[in-house]
Amino acid sequence: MENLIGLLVLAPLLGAGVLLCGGRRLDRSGPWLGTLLAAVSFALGVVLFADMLGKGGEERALDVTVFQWVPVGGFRADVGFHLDQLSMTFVLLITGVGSLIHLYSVGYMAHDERKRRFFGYLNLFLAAMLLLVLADNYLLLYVGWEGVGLASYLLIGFWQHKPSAATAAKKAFLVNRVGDMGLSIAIMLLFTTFGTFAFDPVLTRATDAGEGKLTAVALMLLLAACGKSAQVPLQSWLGDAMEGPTPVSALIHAATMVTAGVYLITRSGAVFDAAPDAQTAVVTVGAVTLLFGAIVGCAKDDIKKALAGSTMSQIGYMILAAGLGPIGYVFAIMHLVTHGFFKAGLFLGAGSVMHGMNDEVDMRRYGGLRTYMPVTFVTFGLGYLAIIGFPGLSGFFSKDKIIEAAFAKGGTEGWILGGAALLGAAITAYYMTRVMLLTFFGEKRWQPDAEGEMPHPHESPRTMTVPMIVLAFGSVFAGGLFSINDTFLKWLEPVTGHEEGHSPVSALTVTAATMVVLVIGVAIAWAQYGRRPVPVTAPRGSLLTRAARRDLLQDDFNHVVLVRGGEHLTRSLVYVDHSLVDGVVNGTAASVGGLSGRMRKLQNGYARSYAVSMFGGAAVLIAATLLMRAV
Amino acid sequence: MNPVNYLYLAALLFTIGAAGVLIRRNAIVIFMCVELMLNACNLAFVTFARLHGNLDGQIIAFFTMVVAAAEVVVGLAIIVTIFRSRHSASVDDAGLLKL
Amino acid sequence: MSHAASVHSLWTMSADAPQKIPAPHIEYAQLSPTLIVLGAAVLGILVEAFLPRRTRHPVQLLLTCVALAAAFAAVVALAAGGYGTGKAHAAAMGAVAVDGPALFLQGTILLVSLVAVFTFAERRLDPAAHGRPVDSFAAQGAAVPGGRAEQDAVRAGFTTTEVFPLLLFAVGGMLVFPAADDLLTLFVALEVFSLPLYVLCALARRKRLLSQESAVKYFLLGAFSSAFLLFGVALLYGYAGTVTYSGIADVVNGNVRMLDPALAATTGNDALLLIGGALVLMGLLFKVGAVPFHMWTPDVYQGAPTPVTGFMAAATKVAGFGALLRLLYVVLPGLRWDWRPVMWGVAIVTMLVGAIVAVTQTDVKRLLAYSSIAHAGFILAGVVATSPDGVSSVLFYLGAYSFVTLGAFSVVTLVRDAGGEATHLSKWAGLGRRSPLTAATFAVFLLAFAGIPLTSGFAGKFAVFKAAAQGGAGPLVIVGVVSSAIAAFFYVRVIVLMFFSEPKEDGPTVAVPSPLTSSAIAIGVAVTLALGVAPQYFLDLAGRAGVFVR
Amino acid sequence: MAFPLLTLTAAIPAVGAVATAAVPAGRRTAAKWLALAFSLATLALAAVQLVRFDPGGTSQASSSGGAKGPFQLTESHAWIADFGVRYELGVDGIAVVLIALAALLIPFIMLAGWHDADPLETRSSRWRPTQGFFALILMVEAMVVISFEATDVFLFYIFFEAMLIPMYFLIGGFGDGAAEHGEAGAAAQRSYAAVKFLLYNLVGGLIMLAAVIGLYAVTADQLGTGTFSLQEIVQARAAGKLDIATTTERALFLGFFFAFAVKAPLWPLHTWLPNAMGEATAPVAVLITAVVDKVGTFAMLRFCLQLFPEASKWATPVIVVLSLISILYGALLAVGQRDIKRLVAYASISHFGFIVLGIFAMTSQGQSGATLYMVNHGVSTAALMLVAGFLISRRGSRLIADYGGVQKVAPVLAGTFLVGGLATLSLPGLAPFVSEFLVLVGTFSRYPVAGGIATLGIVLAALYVLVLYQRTMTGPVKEEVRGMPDLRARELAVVAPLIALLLFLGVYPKPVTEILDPAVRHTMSQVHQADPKPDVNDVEAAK
Repeated sequence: MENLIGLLVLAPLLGAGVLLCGGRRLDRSGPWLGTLLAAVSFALGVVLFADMLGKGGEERALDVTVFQWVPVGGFRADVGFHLDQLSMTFVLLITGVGSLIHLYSVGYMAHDERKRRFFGYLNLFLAAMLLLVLADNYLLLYVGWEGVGLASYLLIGFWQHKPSAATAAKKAFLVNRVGDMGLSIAIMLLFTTFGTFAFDPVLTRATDAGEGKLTAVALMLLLAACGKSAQVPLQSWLGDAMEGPTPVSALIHAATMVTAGVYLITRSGAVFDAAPDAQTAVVTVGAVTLLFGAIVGCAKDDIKKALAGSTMSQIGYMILAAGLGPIGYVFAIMHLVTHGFFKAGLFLGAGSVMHGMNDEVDMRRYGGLRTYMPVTFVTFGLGYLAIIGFPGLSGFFSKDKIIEAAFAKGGTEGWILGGAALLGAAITAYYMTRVMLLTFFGEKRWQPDAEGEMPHPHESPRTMTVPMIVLAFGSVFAGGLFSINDTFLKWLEPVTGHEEGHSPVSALTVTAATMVVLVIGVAIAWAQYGRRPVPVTAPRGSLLTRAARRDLLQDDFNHVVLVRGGEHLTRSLVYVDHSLVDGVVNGTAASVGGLSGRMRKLQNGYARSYAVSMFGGAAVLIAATLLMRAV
Repeated sequence: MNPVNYLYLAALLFTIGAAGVLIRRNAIVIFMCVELMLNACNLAFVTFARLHGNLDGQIIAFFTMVVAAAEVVVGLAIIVTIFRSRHSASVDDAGLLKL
Repeated sequence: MSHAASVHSLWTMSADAPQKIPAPHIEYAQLSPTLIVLGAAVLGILVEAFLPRRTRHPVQLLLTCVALAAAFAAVVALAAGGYGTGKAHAAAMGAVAVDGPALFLQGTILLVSLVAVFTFAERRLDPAAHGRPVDSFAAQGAAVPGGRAEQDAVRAGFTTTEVFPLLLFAVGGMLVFPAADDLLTLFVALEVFSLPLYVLCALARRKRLLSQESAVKYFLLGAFSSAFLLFGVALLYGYAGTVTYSGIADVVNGNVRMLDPALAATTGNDALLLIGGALVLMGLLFKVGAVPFHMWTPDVYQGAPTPVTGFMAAATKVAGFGALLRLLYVVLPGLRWDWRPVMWGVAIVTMLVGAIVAVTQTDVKRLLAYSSIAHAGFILAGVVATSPDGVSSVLFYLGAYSFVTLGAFSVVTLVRDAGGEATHLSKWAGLGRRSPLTAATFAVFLLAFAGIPLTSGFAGKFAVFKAAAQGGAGPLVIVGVVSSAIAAFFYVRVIVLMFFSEPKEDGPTVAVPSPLTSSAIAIGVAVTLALGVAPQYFLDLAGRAGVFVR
Repeated sequence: MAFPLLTLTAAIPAVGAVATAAVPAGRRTAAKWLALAFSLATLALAAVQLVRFDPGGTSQASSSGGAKGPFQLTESHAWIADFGVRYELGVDGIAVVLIALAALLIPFIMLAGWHDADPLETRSSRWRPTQGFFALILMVEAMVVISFEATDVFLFYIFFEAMLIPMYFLIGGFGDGAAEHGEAGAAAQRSYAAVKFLLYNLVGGLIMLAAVIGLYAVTADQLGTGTFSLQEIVQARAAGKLDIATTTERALFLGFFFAFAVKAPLWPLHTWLPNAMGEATAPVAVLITAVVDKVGTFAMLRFCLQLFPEASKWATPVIVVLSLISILYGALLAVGQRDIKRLVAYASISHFGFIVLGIFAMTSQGQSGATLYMVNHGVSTAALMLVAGFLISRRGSRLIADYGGVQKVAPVLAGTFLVGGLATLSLPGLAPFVSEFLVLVGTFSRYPVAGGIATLGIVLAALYVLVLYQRTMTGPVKEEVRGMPDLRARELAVVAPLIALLLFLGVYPKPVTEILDPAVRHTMSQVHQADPKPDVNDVEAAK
């Protein structure tokens, strides 16, 4: 079994290698090869899963060290894997959703001449992501962490000829790098504190270290999570990342990669549990982001950006849950999984819509598509119901638990967090309804595209609809399945631990409140977009709307402070380098030259003045000699 | 008379010669000033020989004279050559080589 | 008047018994190098007088070469005979020392002169005048430049073969100069090698005005400085009552009791000693081109015929520093604490001024002149080390430096345009493109000047700085390093010009020399590299030659 | 006498240089192949060194006196006794790896610069730039190799300095044809760059010369005879026979360090590098930064730390600050560059900051990381710079703004460029990551603040690499770029092995670290430094 873990990672890696180096020969077969290898990976995951189910709860973890990676003095980093229930969950999600999206991409990218490379990148992503969740130490996790960042960079910028895509890719990588900096500092802190950064020794002995150190580690890990999971303040890249092809948005920027932050926090639970201050920071980030993302999601007219706001917001929920400690870890992961299903489904639906609408992304130019794309409409609709938490569907179960747990945090903090989560649920209902209404209902507001061609919406090919249908099943049933008998809780508990929260409000009250806010949200959206016609160009809107359209001005802040400031800094440094650092040297050279020029004048060609110099020299010589004697 | 006074005279002559080198423009005059300096040296040698009571100084004075004579030969030759090509014996006119 | 009476009695005594003057005991064998050279010089004069004009050049060349080689063989024989070490002593009644430093320097001077003779004899660089090959020297030195006499002389194919005997005389003086063991010999030797040099400077074939001007300047300033030197000798004589080095040293060290208390006014008078010493020093510093007595150097180096410049720059420096070393190490060691600070100052100023002023030079020969000034400063740093290591390092440096200099000036003779040698730096632009080999050779010399490792310049510089550092002159080493850095700048500038600048349309051509100049340059390069890569043998030689006889 | 393997490794390229230079003007191609053959022979010898080197063993008895030390394959002969100089060669783990790196890169450099020195027109029969170019490269290789091998300070110094000369001609004599101001302007800029290179390094070297002389004076004073033998000095100090006064030791250390800091280069002595790398052809730029500059950082480890351990510790705070400035300053300036090659140069300055930081962090991770960094930086910069050179040779411009959309027309070129760039920004999975992380960890465990600040460098690295890639490779295809050919077979043969090596060393650096580790431990013990202990120190035991 142990060897299969390595194969799990190796299969997509091999695919990436072959596809990227293979040359034109693989242009035709490449997509299918990539999909096949993703499926192989998934199959291996299932085998391992079956094997794991056959063992008792505590013995399920598998450890395997493949080889010594960097053995230097007291520093040892190995390439080793740790497969337990938590990673298993991720493996299945990643390979499962990943395979589906590979399949979807076969149709979606059919007409792209560089699709071979696209699948290579997708496989690369799968490999890196698997490495991330399977690593048995932080440094190897870091490799996967940056690896997914690279894949994300490559895929966001896949259509490189579009400057906006290239810029978005760069931005994503850079913002992620800031987070990565946090992760690497965290690893260094762990190393100096524990002398190692393997999960097992660190996590089992976490409490032996001082709280201050642990808080520092935890905060750095949080920074990393913020970068990867697009949490405030490092969330700005996610919206732009929608420049990438839609399957990418579905896989990387909705279902899997962006949830890596949640994985990191959950994985490092022992560290966070021993650093309450850091936990407070985590929940704050989560709460702020869930509202931030939701508000942004309300204002966007670009369907993918609206969904991206939603992703941010939903991950905010997860982070919030993870920050709650043992009462929340399981629910964070559960929401992560269900979110993986419905958000991927929603994105694939959006992709399907765009596919039929000549790549139009502005929802104000959609409308009334339900009859033209029935499968898309139904699967998207199920995803919609799941995300807003319609009773019985996946999102209902997972989100409800998080809101409950937030209240259970207790004290003022609990009320604030719970309130925020509830408010978030209302806004979610609002913006998702808005998306739904704008896209599938109302009159047609189709516009000709850049070439003046009117769109002819049509249902997508089978390769695209099948994954959507599968994901829709997940969106509908996953939550329910997980919640029956607390299956998911029992599955994960041996890894993450679990405590029952003691909520000041009963579970039933919370559910009721959730239902109420849901209805309110939907109702407002209906009032705004369902009952009256929607203008094709967006109205100016309130101050808040305008701010939300601009990602609550965060980008502007970044632009003014970081980009402009950075430009000024580099420009002035270039000047300093040229004039000051170089200037000192050149100045010295110039002054030697000047001195030389002046001394040269003494050599005026007159023999008599030479004689004067000699005479003076002799006088000085004599005087100096006498003086030496005198002293 | 105290022989030391001859030394003072020698120093004076030497200084006059040196000053002449520095002041005068004509190469011949300068050269004569150098000769004056050499002769000042001779005077000093002779005086010292007298003071020390040995002959070395006096012998040296003869050597000096010979050397000075040789110097005159070479010096005058050079000065005359440059005078013929420049029609001037002023050292200040010979200023092509400079800087 | 007791002492007046005693002086009188001296006179009367010698008048009474003139036949009793003992014949001086002269060790002819030990002086043979000098005697050979001077004898050959006299022969050379006879050749001038009696042989037909056509045959003079080859005969003179042969005579000179043979004489120099024979003299060198004599030096080697003396050294092999142990005169450099165990049998070292003052020959010729104490007038000339035969010891390690003397033999080493004489050997160096002879070798350098021999190579210099090759450049003197070069007759292929200038286009032949009226079908006859010409060398670098005026057809008729006495003729007015551009005048009728000159034209006639050129047409008649005159060449100034007198340069060879002149060179030999100068070499003879130079051989004695560092070996001189009393101040009178020092002075005479100085004049013997200076006077021919004055004449040689005036004998350029091209640019005769510059040549004559340089001669006048050199002569006047040289005479001026030798007057100072002579006055210094007089004062030292007054101080010690003798002009032999050992005698003066004895008095300085207090080994001689005052013969007559009445002489105390002069004998042992430290003011006389100090002033006299300073003046003699000044005369020697003038010859080696140390600041502030350096100002003749650039003008004379530029104006003199280039072979003469090369000879002068190499050999004079060797002879001058040899004499300086002997004076400081034999006569004045007891005064070390008086002259060392002064020499420190001179060394520092010399290094810095030489390096700094060179930065803005535009003429190759002037550039090399300032470079030689800077190098004089480096050598002075070794001189002030006041240790046997210091002596041997200076000896080594002189040997290394003289060949580099000679080689460099030889290359300068090759680069020519219509007006003769093209010494202006701008004309050297792109030389590396036109004549890579010539430029590369010059670059090797420049790098050696700059003290880049694997050249003799580096080994020499390292040796003197090492001696200086060990002798407690750390600051001198620092200044030396700083001025090396400045100096590197202008050496590099020339290399840049040669290799990285585009050649000019009307740029100079590189003349193809005869084997004479070629071998001079080749020897320069070979010695430069040999002394850079494997200096140990020569360091040993210099080390064994590091002790002066008293 | 043992087989003089080390001498031979240095002699082969030297002989090759002479042989190549002697090839007649008309036989350019023959000269190239000859040079390549010699460089490959050197590579083979370097490989033999690697094989013969025993990472675990301390030393065979050296022929001089059987002194045990960290050096192997030693050779020792009398050379200049008067200066206390011996011809002493020996390699430790660090040297043997760096020799291998140099020997490995040179053939690629030659291949990459295959046509860089072809004369535009046949001027005179004596003008043989091609022969010169390849001969000079071999000459540099010989000198670099012997610098790595020398265990005599003076011997090292000589080649450390002498190597400037061929480098100088390589920089000044050969350009990449990309000129903003026409051919004459390019020549002027190039010679300016060459002069600047030479003068900076010469001044550094001269200051070191003063220190070398000082070292001699000290040893001669105390040991009776002066010596430059690294081992002799180290052993004498250990035995208490040589006691260098504190101020003297510091002064000597500074003299040495200054030269190495110029060569490395460290802020603020770095300004020669952008000029030199910008004006030189790409292969020569690689030669500068990937091969020659490594001698500087290598010498810090071998000479500064081992000769002057106390002074090294004394100077550490300042050097750490300087290297931090280098890291950030180099990165920020790289962001601000408009010229591709200058950008890579500033990136290198940033990386050299990391290397120096690692060396002076005085932890085994830091020093191992730094030594590994030297190797990795060599390979990664070679990859990036050579591809950049191929790019520049196609368009005839170094300005970033002159490119755009290259990815579309030359995907392989763009792809390899990206891999080179990713290696430069230390992406995990590629070689530089391992070393950079080791440096950071090593620094962090002793100087947490410095380690934290240095981490900012990785963000900035991402910035300059990605901005460069974005501006040149992505976006709409520019008119001038259209029709640009993709990598040719020769070029791919240069880049592909380098990339493979980057991947291999990123995934499995153990073979290299195993050789480096004992040498680093030895150095650490010389400086009397031990790694800081972790707070929770029995973790491994508990595990």
